[in-house]
Amino acid sequence: MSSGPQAQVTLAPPAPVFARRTLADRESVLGPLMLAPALVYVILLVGVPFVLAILLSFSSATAGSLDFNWVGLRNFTRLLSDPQFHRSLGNTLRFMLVSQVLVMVLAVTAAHVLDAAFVGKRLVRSLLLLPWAAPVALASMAWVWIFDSTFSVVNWTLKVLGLLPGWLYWFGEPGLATVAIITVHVWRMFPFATVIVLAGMSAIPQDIREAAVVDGAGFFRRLFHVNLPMLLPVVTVAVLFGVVFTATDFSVVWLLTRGGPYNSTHVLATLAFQRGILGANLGEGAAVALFLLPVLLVAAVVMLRLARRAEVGT
Amino acid sequence: MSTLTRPPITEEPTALGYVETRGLCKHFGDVRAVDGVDLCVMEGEFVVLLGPSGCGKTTLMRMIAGLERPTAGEIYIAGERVDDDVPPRARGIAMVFQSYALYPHKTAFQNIAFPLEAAQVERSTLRRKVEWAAALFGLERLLDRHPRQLSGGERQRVALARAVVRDPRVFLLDEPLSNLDAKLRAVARFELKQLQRQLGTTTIYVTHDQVEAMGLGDRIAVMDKGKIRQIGTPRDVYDNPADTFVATFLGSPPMNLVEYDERTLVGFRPEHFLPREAFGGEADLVTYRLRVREVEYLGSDRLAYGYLEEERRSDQPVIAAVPITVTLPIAEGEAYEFAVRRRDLRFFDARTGLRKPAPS
Amino acid sequence: MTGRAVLRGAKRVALYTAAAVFTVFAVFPFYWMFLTAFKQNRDLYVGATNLQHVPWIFNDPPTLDHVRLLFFGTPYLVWVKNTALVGLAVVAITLGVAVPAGYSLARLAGRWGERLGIGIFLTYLVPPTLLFIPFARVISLLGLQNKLGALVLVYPTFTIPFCTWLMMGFFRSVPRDLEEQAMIDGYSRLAVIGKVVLPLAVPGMLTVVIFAFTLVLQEFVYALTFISQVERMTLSLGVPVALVRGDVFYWGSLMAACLITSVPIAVVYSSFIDRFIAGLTAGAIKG
Amino acid sequence: MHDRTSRTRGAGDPNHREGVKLGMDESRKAAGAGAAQAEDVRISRREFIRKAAVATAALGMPYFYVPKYSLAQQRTLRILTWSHFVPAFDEWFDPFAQRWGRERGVQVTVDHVSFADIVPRANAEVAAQQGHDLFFFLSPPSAFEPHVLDLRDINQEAERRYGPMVPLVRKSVYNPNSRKFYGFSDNWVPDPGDYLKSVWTAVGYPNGPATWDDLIKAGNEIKRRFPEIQIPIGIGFSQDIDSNMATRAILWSFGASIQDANENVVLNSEQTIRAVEYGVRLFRECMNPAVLSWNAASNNQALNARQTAYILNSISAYRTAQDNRLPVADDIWFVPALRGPGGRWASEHVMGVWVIWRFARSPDLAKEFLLHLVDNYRDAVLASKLYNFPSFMGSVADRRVPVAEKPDAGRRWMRAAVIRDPFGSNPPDKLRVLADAEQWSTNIGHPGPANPAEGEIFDTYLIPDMFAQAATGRLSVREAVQQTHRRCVEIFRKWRQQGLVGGGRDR
Repeated sequence: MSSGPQAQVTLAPPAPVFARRTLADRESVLGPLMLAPALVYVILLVGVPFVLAILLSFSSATAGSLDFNWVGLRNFTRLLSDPQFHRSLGNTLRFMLVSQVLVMVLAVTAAHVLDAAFVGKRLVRSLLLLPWAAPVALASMAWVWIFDSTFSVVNWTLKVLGLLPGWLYWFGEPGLATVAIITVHVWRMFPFATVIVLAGMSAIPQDIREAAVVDGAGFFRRLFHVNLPMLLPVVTVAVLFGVVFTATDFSVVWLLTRGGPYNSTHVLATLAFQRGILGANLGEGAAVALFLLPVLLVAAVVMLRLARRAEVGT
Repeated sequence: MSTLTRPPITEEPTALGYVETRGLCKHFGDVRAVDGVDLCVMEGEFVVLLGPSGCGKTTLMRMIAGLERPTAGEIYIAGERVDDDVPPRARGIAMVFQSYALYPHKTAFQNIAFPLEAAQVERSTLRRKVEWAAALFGLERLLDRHPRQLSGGERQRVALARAVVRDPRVFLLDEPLSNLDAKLRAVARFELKQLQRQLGTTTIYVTHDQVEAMGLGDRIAVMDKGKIRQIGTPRDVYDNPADTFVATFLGSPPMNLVEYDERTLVGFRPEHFLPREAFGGEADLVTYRLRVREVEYLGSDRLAYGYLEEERRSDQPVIAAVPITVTLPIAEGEAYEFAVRRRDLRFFDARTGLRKPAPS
Repeated sequence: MTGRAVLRGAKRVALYTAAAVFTVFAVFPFYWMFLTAFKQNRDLYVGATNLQHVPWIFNDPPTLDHVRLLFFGTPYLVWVKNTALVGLAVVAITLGVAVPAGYSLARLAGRWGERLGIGIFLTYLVPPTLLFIPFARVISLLGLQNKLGALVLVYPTFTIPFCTWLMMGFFRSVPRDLEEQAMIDGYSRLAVIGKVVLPLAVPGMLTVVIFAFTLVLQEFVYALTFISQVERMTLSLGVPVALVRGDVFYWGSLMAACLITSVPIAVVYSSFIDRFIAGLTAGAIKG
Repeated sequence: MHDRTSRTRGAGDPNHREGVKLGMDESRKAAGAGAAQAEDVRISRREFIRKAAVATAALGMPYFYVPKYSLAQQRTLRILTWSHFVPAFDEWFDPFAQRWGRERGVQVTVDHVSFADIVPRANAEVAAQQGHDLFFFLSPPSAFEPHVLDLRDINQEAERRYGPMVPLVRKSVYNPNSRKFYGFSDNWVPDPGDYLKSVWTAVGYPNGPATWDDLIKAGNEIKRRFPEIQIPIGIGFSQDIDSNMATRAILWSFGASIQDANENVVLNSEQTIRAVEYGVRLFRECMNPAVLSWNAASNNQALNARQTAYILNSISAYRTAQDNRLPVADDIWFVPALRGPGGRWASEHVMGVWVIWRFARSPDLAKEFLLHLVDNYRDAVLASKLYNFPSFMGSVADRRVPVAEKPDAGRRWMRAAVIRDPFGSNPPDKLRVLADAEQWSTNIGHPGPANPAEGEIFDTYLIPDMFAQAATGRLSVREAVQQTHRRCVEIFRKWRQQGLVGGGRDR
C-alpha cells in the first residue's frame, strides 16, 4: 500500500526530515477516488437505463422499441382512470404492508425463541435459513405445487384433520390467492428478518435486560418497553429490506398467480410486465413500473433517516 | 465572546520551542474551535492543556498530531514546520486517546508492536522493544490477551506502552485517565509523572481536570473559547491568574470575584478569606462583613457560603474556605467579620476581565 | 415452589412448541420438494380429494428418475458452475467497489456522505421489470450480449447500492479513535484502512458477500435478457428453460433442482450466521 | 434469392434424405416389424432418439479439431427457439440445424428459452438491436412487425414448392393493412378436446362430447357419478395460454368474436353474451374455481390425475401420460372442436412463427434455413411426435408428387400418420380426429387476421378474464362483456394509430 513512504520514517533522528504527505494520506483525494467507482457504476449502469425508462414512460413505444414518440402524460393519465391499475397499486401496498407486519411479528417472536437456550437450537437456526437460501424462482414453483388446488397437500391435510368443510381454491379466489402470495412472501422473508432481529437482540446490553428483569417487568412489558425500542434501528433495517423486496417483487406474484384470477392479484411489477412486455405496450408498462418509485423513495428516505437517527441515539 | 484581544503570557519563551504553534486556528463553519493559538512547548517539558469541554484543547492537540488540518497558522515540531504537509504518521508523535483506542482484533502484544511494524522494525528488535515497554508497565503476563479481556487500568497501560514503544519525540495524551476510577487515577497520575521524568519525552496532556493539571504539568495552558488564556507553572497560574476566566476556572471552590469600583473587580481565593480573628494582629488586611447563608463541613475545612454585607456588593456570593484548625464558630444566618491579606488580592479590569495592577 | 416448577415447565413446552412451529413453517416446503423430487409420477399426480392417498410419504418406492433427468438430461452442473462464477465475480466486484465507497461516504465525504449514501441506496429501488429493456441496449453497445460478463457487469448495479449503504453503516461503527491512533502509529490513511478498518469490518463484508450472492442466485429477469445460450445460463434461468417445456412441468426435476441448490447454500450460510449476526449488529447499531 | 434457394435444395436434401432412409433401414433390422409399421411413416421413435444421440456426439467432434481457417471466415446463423414440449424434438432440431450449417460452412447456434420467456426475450433483443437472426414465436408476433423483415419472398417460395399454406397460417403471418409478411410459419398445432373415455362412456357418451351442450349435460352427470373427479370439465378461465384458446373457441362457436373480418371490434354482441352465459353455466355446474388459477400445465396434470374428464389442449397431456407410463394414457381420447350455435371452431393451440429481425446479421442464411426446415418437415412432424402440424401441408408430401398435388398428398400423409400413430398409441388410430383439424381450427383474430391489437388482448388475457368475472359473479354477464369491449376498442384504437391495424368502425 504505502510501504514506500513508511520506509522513510525514521525514529527521532538528530535532524528530523519529516516524510511528506503522499497520495495515501490525502483524504481530499482518497475520498472521491474511493467513491468514484461506485458513482460511475451507478450513474452509467443504473442512471442511463433509468433515464431511458423514464423517457419510455412518456412515449408510446411498443414491443421492445426504443423509439421515443413523446406522448406527454398520456400514459399516466390513462392509468389513473384504469381500475385494474388501482387494484394493482392497492395490491402492491397491501402485500407489502401485511407481509411486513407479519414478518416482523414472526421475526420478533422467533428471535425471542432462538434467544432462549434449548436443545437443538443451532439446528433450528440453520433450518430457518433454508427459505432464504433457496432461489426464489424455484422456491415459488414449489409453492405453486403446494397450493395447486387440485393437488394441494394443504387441502389434503386440512381435510384429513377434519378442519376443512369445503375446499380451498388457492389461486382461484382473489382472497385466497392474496393469502397465498403473502404466505410465500412471509415465508421467504421472515427467516432473514429473524436473523436481523436476533442480531439486534444480541446487541442489547445484557445489563439493561437484566435490570428490566430485576425491576420485575413481565415478558410483554420487557418486550414493548425495553427490547422493542432498543431494537428499533435494527428492525428498521429489516423492514427496509422487506419493503424493498416485496415492493419490487416480480417473481413471487408472477409465478404464483400471473396476476390472476381475472387480474385481481396483480402488483405494479407484474402489471407493468404484462402490459409493457407481453402486451407490447412498452410506454404504458414503463409508466406502471415507475409509478411506485416516488412512494418507495419517500418510504426509504424516511426509514433511512429513522435508522440513522436511532443509531445516533444509542 | 470575550473582548480579550491577546492575553498576557507569563514567562515568554526565549528559545525556539520543541513543539510550537503560531497563530493556529481551526474553524468548523462559524465555530472557532481554535482561534489563534501560540503555544510553545520546550523539549522534555510536560505541558497540560486545561479548559472546560469545548474550549478547543482537544482540537489543538489533534492539529499538532496532524489529525485536523489547521484553518490558519503554523505548527513546528523539532524546529520544522509540519502543519500542512506532514501526515500524522510522519510526525514522530505518540498519542493516547481517552478511549485508549486499542485495536480490538489484536492482542496486547500486537497492539504494542503495531507502531513498530509501521516503522518496519526488524523482528527481534521489535520483540525486545515490546517486552521492554510491557515491563515498564507491568504488562508481561497480559501480552496474549485481547483488549476486551483487560480491565480499564490494564487497557490504559497497554495504550501507554504502545505510545512509549516507538520512542516518539512527543507524547500527546488526551484525557487518558478520565476512564479510570478515582483511586486508580491517583496512582496512574503518579506513575505517569514518574514515567515522563524517566523518559524525558516532551509531553502535551489534555484534561479538564484541574487537579490532574496541577499535579502533572510543568506548565499549564488554560484555554477557553479557542484561545489560550494563560500559560505558566501550576503555581503561577493558580496564584496569578491572568484574567477572571483563569481565576474562576482554577481552584475549587473558585476565586471570589467582587466589584471593587466601577472599572475594577477584586478577586481573592476562598482559602485566603478567613474570619478576622484568624489573622491575629496582622496588619495590611482588608476586611469585609460576610453574611453566612450556609456552611458545609468537608473534614479538612469548612466552606462558608454567603454574601458581603456592603451596599454595592450585597448581591455577590462569596465563599470562604476555613481550615478546620480555625475553630471559631460560624453559624448560618449570622454575619461575621472576614478578612483577606492585601497581598492576596488580585485586581481585574471589569470590562475586559484582564489582570491589572492594584488601583492606587 | 411447585407452582414455579409448573410455570417453568409450561414455559419450556411453549418454547419448544414455538420452535417447532417456526421450523415446520420454514422447512415444510423443502420436505415437499424432497418428496416431489423422489416420487414416481403416478404417486405424485393424485388429487388431494383422495384422502386414502397420503401425500406426505412415498406410497410407491422412491425413484431417482427426476434427479437423473436433472443431472444428465440438463446441463445442471454447468449452470451451477456459471452461477458460482458469476456469484464470485459479482461478490468480488461488489466488495471492491462498495467497500471503498462505503468508507469514503462514512469517513471522507463529510456532510455530503449521508445524502450521497441515501442517493446511491435509492437506485436500488428502481424496478428491474422494465429497466431490462433499456439495459439490453446498453449491454449490446458494450458487446456483452450472451456473455456471462454481461451478468457480472449488471448484477453489481443492484448489489453496489445496497452494499455501499450497508458498509457505510459498518464503517461508521468502527471508532474513529482507532483509525486516528493507527495514523499516529505510523500508517497512512490507506494503510489504516487495510490494517485496521477492514479487519474490523469483516462481518460487514461477510454480510455483503451473502447478500450479493443471494441476489445473484435469485436474479432471473436480467439473466433472461442477456443470456440465450443454454450453456451460459445461470441456475434460476436454466432450470425453467429445461424443465418447463410448453405446458409440461417436470415437477420432480424442478423440485430436485431447488432442493439440491438450496441445501448447500443454507449450510454455508448457517456456518456464517454468527459472524453475520455480529456484522449486522455492528452495521445497524453501534456495538 | 431464387438461385440460392434452389441451390440449397439441390445440395442439402438428397444427403439428408439418404441419411433418414439409412436410419430407417437399420431400424427395421433392429426393431423388426414392431417398429415403423405405417407405410409412410418411416421412422421409429427410438430410432430418432438414437440418431439424435449420434448426431449430438458427431457435433461434439468439431470442437476438438476445428480447422484453423474455418473460424476466421465462417458465417454464423443464430437461432432462438422454445424448449419444445417434446424433448425429442429439440434433440432432432438442434443437430438438424447444425448439420445444415456444416454442409454450408455456416456456424449455427441454437438457443432455447422457456415458452413463457419468448416475448420478454424478443423485447430485449429489439431494444438491444442485436440478438438472433431467427427468432421463434408461439403465437403471431404481430406487434413486432416494425422490427422484422418482410418475408414475402420465402413465403412465396415455399408456396411455390409445396402449394398454398394453410389459411389460418396465412392469417397469422400476414398483415393485410401493411401487406407485409412479418413472419414465416413452419408449423401449427391443433387444439382438440381430450377426454377420459371410461368416464364419458359411463355417462353415455362413449365417443365424447360433440357440442358445447353435451359438455354441460355430461359434466353434470360426471359430477353425480364420479365424485372423486374434482373438476368434471376442465376448461381454464385463467391468465394462461390454454384458457385464451378455450374461451375464444367458445366465443367463435357461439358466433361471437372480438373483431370482424375487417378488423372492427364487434365483441359487444348478443352472441358474446350468450357465449359468456354459457361459460357461466359451465363454470357453475361443471367446474370449480380451480380453473380460474390454472397455468399451462394444470389441465394436463388434472387430466392425467383423472381429476378432470375433459380438457381443451394439444396432445401434450396425452404424450406426457405415455412418457410417464401412466395407465390413464390409454383412457385419453380425442374429440374435434365442439359445435355451438355459431359453428364448430377451435383456436390453433400453437402458431409457430419465425421472424427475422431487421438487425439480423445473416438474414439470407436465416431464410435459406427456414426453407430447408420446411423441405424436411416430415422429419420435424415425426420428431415432434405429431405435435407439430405443417404450415405447408405440401411439405410432408412425398417428393415425387407434383407441386399442384402436394397439399392433398401432404394431408393424406398426415392423416395416415395420425391414424397409425407410430408412437405407441393404443389403439393406434386414437389421434384420428386430428386428421381433420384444419377444418375446425382457426387463428387468433378469427374471422379477421391476427394483428397486434388481438395480440395485446391475447397476452393480457382479457377474454378469459371476461368469462371469469362473469362466472364468479363479480360482474354481470352484460357488464363483463361491455367492460371488455371498451378495453378492446381502446387497444384497437391505439394500434390503429401505429398503422398496424385496419378497420375503424368498432361497434
